[in-house]
Amino acid sequence: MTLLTAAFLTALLAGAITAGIPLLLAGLGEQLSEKTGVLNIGIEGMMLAGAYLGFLVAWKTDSVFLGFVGGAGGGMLVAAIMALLCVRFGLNQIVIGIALTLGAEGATAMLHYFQFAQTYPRLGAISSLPIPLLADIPVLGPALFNRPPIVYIALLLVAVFAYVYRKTYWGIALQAAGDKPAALDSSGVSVLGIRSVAVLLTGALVGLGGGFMAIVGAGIFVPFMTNGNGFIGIVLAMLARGRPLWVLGGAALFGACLSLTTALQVAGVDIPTDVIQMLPFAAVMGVLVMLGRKANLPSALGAAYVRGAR
Amino acid sequence: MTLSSQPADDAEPLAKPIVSLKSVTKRFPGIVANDSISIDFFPGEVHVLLGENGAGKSTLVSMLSGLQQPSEGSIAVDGTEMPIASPQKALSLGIGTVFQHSMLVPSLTLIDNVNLGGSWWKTPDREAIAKRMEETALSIGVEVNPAAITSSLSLGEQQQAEIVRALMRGSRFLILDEATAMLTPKDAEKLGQLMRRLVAQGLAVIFITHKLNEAVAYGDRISVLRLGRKVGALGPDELKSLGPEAATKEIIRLMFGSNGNQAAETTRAAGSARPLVTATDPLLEILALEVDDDSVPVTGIELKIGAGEIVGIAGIDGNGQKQLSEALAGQRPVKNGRIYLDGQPIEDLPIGARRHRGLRYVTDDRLGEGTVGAFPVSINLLLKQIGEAPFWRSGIEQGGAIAENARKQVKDYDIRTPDIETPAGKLSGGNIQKLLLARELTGSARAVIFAKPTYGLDLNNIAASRRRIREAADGGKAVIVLSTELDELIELSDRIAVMSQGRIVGIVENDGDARQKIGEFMSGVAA
Amino acid sequence: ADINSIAILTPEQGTDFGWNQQGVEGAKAAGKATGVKVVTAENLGYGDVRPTLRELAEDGNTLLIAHASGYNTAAPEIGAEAKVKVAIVDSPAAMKKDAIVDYTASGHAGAYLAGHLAAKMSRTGTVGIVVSGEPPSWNAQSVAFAQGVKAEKPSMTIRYAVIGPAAYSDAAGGKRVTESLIAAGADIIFGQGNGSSFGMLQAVETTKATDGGKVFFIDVIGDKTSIDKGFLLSSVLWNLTPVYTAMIEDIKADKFGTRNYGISLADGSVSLLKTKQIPDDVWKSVMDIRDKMVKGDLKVEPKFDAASVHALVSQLN
Amino acid sequence: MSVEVQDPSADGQAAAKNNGLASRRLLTDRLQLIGLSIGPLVAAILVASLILIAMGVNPVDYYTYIVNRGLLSPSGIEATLTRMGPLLLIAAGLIVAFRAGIWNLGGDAQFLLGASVVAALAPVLTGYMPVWLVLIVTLVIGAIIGALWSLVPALLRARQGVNEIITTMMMSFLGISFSNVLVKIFFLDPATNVPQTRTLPVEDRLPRLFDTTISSGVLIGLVAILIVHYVMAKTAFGLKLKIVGANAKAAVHAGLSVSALTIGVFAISAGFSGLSGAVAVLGQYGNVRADWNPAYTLTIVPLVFLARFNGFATIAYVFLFSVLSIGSESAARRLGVPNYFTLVTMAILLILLGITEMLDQKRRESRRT
Ligand SMILES: Nc1ncnc2c1ncn2[C@@H]1O[C@H](COP(=O)(O)OP(=O)(O)OP(=O)(O)O)[C@@H](O)[C@H]1O
Ligand SMILES: Nc1ncnc2c1ncn2[C@@H]1O[C@H](COP(=O)(O)OP(=O)(O)OP(=O)(O)O)[C@@H](O)[C@H]1O
Ligand SMILES: [Mg+2]
Ligand SMILES: [Mg+2]
Repeated sequence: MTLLTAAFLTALLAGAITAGIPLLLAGLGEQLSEKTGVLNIGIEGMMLAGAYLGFLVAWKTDSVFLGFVGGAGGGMLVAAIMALLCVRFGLNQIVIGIALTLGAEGATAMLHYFQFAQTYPRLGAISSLPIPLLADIPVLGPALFNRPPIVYIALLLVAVFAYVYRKTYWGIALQAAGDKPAALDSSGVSVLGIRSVAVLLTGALVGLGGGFMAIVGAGIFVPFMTNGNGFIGIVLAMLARGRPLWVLGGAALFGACLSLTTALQVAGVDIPTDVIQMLPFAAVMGVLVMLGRKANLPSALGAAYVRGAR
Repeated sequence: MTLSSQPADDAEPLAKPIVSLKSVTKRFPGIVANDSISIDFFPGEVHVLLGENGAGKSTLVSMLSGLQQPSEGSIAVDGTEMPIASPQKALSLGIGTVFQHSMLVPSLTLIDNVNLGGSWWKTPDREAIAKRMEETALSIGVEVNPAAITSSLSLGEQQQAEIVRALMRGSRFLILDEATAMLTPKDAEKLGQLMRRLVAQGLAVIFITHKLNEAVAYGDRISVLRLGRKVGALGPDELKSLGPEAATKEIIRLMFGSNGNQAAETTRAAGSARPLVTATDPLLEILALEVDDDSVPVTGIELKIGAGEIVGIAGIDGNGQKQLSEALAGQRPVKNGRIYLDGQPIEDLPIGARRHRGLRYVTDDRLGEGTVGAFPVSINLLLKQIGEAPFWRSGIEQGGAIAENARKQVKDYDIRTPDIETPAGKLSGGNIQKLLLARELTGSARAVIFAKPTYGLDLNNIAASRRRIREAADGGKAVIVLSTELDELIELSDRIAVMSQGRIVGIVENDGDARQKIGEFMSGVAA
Repeated sequence: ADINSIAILTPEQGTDFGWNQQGVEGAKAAGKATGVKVVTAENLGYGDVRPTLRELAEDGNTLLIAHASGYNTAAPEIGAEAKVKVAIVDSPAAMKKDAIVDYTASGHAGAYLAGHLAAKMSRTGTVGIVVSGEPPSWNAQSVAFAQGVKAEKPSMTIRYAVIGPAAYSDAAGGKRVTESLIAAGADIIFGQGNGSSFGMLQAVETTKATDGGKVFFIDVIGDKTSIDKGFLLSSVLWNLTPVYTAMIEDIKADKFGTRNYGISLADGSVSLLKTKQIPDDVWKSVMDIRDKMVKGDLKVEPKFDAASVHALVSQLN
Repeated sequence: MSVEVQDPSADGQAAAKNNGLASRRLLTDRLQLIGLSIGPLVAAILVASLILIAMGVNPVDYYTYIVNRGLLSPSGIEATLTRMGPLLLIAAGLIVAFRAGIWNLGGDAQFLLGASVVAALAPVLTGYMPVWLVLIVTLVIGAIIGALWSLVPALLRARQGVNEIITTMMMSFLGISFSNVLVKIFFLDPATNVPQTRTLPVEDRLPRLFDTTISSGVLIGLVAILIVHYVMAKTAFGLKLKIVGANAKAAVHAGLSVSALTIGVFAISAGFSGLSGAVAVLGQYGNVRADWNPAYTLTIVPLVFLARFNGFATIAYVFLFSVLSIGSESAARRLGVPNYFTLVTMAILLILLGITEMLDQKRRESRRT
């Protein structure tokens, strides 16, 4: 039986997208925080909280939509702590980010232990929304254009953020908050306000990514299920240097490599998974070595803003 | 004529003050920056604030613009007391500020910097803003390129853009904190005329400057601060009746007390006292120097400087002075050409080796690169000698030697610091400059490059710095002074080179009509 | 010798319907059967267990069951140091009188039967194996399953995929890889993983086979019947109770360390789960094969290394 | 991005010199200081207690077990000290890097590769040379391997200014997989089914201290961190690194070779991580299993920040962390609390320590004259 069937290729492509969407959302979220000068190391924790709460709500209410709302809410909950401690009170962002990740890991694992460890509830299939005409394209159609609406929304967010960053007053304010907060402040815009909103939205985006992972990606919540996706999101955001489209590219690269791993194995090519796992990182390193791109991070990244401090 | 410390300005017109400070005190940990200050600001007047570095001028501004809150006292706007709780509040009251230190976002275009305060959900009409910006600029006789990324502009251009932005915000109360510091004399004059036009339209303007001639020329009213207190004021009538000469004298007396006059005198007198040095064998020789740069590449620099000679380099800011001085110091690669020091080529040597040969560079970026702000004064004094004996032995710090060196330098150069362990960043600008001078001028210096040596300093500190420069030359060193202030160069230099767009367009002897010749070179008349 | 209490150490929480739960429950049942107290130390991770081993030894536990292949260096060392008996996995050669025993549990015989079952039940002619990692006991089952499939029907296609190295909790990865295998034609998935196996199960529940029919799941070690939604075909069940019971009795009889332990079809410690998805005739024919194996007429040798798995699945295709 | 941290010791000295403080003020200062160091611990315990009570567990029992196990029982404190060894080495490397303003976040791979190579070599080398020499040689090799793994990020940062957070994290993901490849394919112990390296016999490992189970790795760690502290505080080299970290432009202006120093910092920092891996293998584990990754770096990073890069404070925090991690596993087991709770406790403690650090900073600021 030949392996290169349309169905298999579709599954690979769909799998790449399913694996890439949480990375995309994590990367977009981190990018938003970083733009305003907040180095958000806690997104792994926000993602996990989103996965837990997203799953819980989707399962309890039997509504996928509410599940995603719950996922975004779960991420925002953790982000609210970060906004309070790091933005308002100026605590060290690295310390708090790591603390929040550890805390979310522990808390969600415990909640899982008490709630689900005997039953492991799973969600049913998620209904998809075919896009007329496009969904009929072979392979590409079903993998890309016959998916749950959340997939389109996530992809649309790339355009939304690209627009916001370039075209709106808010986008300008975001960049100013990260590059020269004092200038923003003296123009009458609250730096702490802009940053708090950005961190909360980061929580929502990243939580949505976690929710996606639990609701669409796995259909279940298990402890530690985000598996370092948040940290890859941080790398994607930094590589993207403020451009949402680059986050999409990075997420696509990682998703594609995961599917490639599966494809090669299923085809019986005997390459250790560890080697294939190295591919996306090796590729990015190779590009960095060849291009030697300067960092170009916001100059106030990681520093708390205090009005009038000198 | 009487000058009380709380002048009632009795004969004051019918106009009511727009903003009044009522016994405003501002304390910072360990310091009273403003001590019970009361001042009224009237519409239709340019109100000049004068005072030494650290006198508390900018602190006053920060309270008026909502960045700081008074510790005591209150502020009244249009006669009603009203806390200016945030910058937003200040802007909504029509108080527009051009701060002493740039408040533009470097990574944004000027258009977007104008847009900073817009409603978040809206999309700016960038074209319209650009147009309005150009018009506003034109109305004050300057030119801006609204689409330029801020960081690509010189500090002077940035300051102009900030003034334009403040005007575009429709302020009726405009604060300009040392707005002319970065401008060429010509542009400063334009700004002065603009202030006059604005107050003619009924605005109130606060103008802070260290240049007394500007104060006297454009001000309607002058308040003088010293050590946080208001120590005197000159009303419009007094200013008029005194005339520029006498007013300046009076101001100096107010600012510095009795010794102020001396400072000012030395400043003015010393220039002509220096005998012109006739070039001997050049000590520092620059041949066909080329330096790469994205914005202002430097080409064809030829200069020979003899021992004991001071060569000034004039030019509008951003014409390659920075690139040239960095290339000479070794902080920037030389693309082509030669630099000889004592007859030896040094253009390929690293910074440290050039220093060992006797080349010194007093940077104008005192906090950015000249010092490490968080580190103690004692270490900053040795920043370029780390690891050298006797301060380090086998790489181990010798606390005693370091402290001894610091105490000596602090004394010799009159660096005012609470302690040699005080972080350098906590010093005032003038004292940081003295620290740099101490570091660069001690030891076996042969040639010294001074970049904008008196920028931002008050009269006393200016005098001290200029004295050091002259002493260096008198001690047989070759000296280059890069400055945007023509007066300074004329006072100090033996010869003056004019730089424009990365080239030296002319060199003149500093004689009677140097000023005019330089002006011709700068404006491109004499090519 | 006297024995009052034993302890079992597991890398993850004993609530995974799999390896960890089987270890904990087996030990508890063995303790109950022999009147010995059982201490459980769960969720210790795969890192530094030496402190826990030492403490459990100090607490007076006679036997420490180190229930993870990652513990098989530390446990014998601490056993020797603290003079307690230890039981480890995946190291049969380490056996030492009065000190160390091995219980390399392998469900390979059961997996072989599961292979037969899968081949009989498959409509599409393709079955899939999904694993979240490649530890020895899973390799043995993967190989045996593939052999069983081929023995039943040589024309069968077998697809094999690892989610990723150490992806034990990657439920989303489990689902994704399983879906790919289903798309590649598999209508029966033999899945091995801890947290990730629930993702595999969810994929089976929500994805149709290429022929439009149902996909079935064959699980390992534990019994997920209680949480099944009608897609669980079978499971290679392990029962470690007899293993641990035998250890305790051997200690009592001063014979500890003279033999290793294992699970087998013969004593029922390895068995195939019968669900109502399996037609009786199919079940009967599988059980016939089981009987042959128990009698010794049919031998299946376990292969524990990943290379064997890879060689087998690529050669089979 | 800037790391702005003040050296508390230098600060204290300056403060003491600056003002002839009244003794009463000194006393309140002391009290404040004690309050600031004990306070967060107490607060963290209180917050965690509430959660324990909600789970139906007596918090007093829980904390008694932690203290008994992590601190008071002989084998517990031995375990605590042993655990500190590799952690202190990682901390030493992080202090050097962070002081110089370099974000080496690739410690996990540097640790693992050092560990894997050492684990593969040491058992073989014992056949050719005396054990003490094997230990020395492999410790050095571990450090070199770690340093080598940082070479690409170091060169990229030094030559092209490529941000090292990205490159070290990339190299970390890459190196973790690479270490697995090495163990599974090249360093495999043929005598076992389990993919792991050969095992160094217990008697060939780093000697234990006195008559205990404490690995001498903790001594190596302590010595390393004290050396780092001294170098940073007292030497020209340390000062150069601090200048690069505090103001890179000033470093260029002062004629320091920033790129050479940068590469040096990477090598030292990553070398310590590699050494940590070697110490973990030679002192505790004896071998490396495939897929093993204790991921120490991320736990140590916040501790080093909280210690404000001060060596002594770092030792204290690493000690606290080790007591907690050894003790809480025991307490959780005895009280039937899922071990996940340790993570929650750790998070609460970090947050409260972070708050304390901020309050302390404010206190210093307001006192400075
Ligand atoms: N954050 C701070 N906290 C406390 N004191 C400070 C702080 N920053 C600066 N200072 C004090 O402020 C003074 C310098 O203020 P400022 O930078 O305005 O100096 P300056 O006006 O340039 O002075 P100079 O006349 O020497 O040029 C110093 O005396 C210093 O001790
Ligand atoms: N944020 C601050 N924290 C602590 N001290 C401050 C702060 N801002 C100003 N000061 C102090 O207030 C005093 C007045 O400073 P200010 O900047 O108002 O002086 P200035 O008159 O504007 O000087 P310059 O002419 O150099 O601009 C200085 O001694 C400085 O130490
Ligand atoms: Mg000022
Ligand atoms: Mg100043």
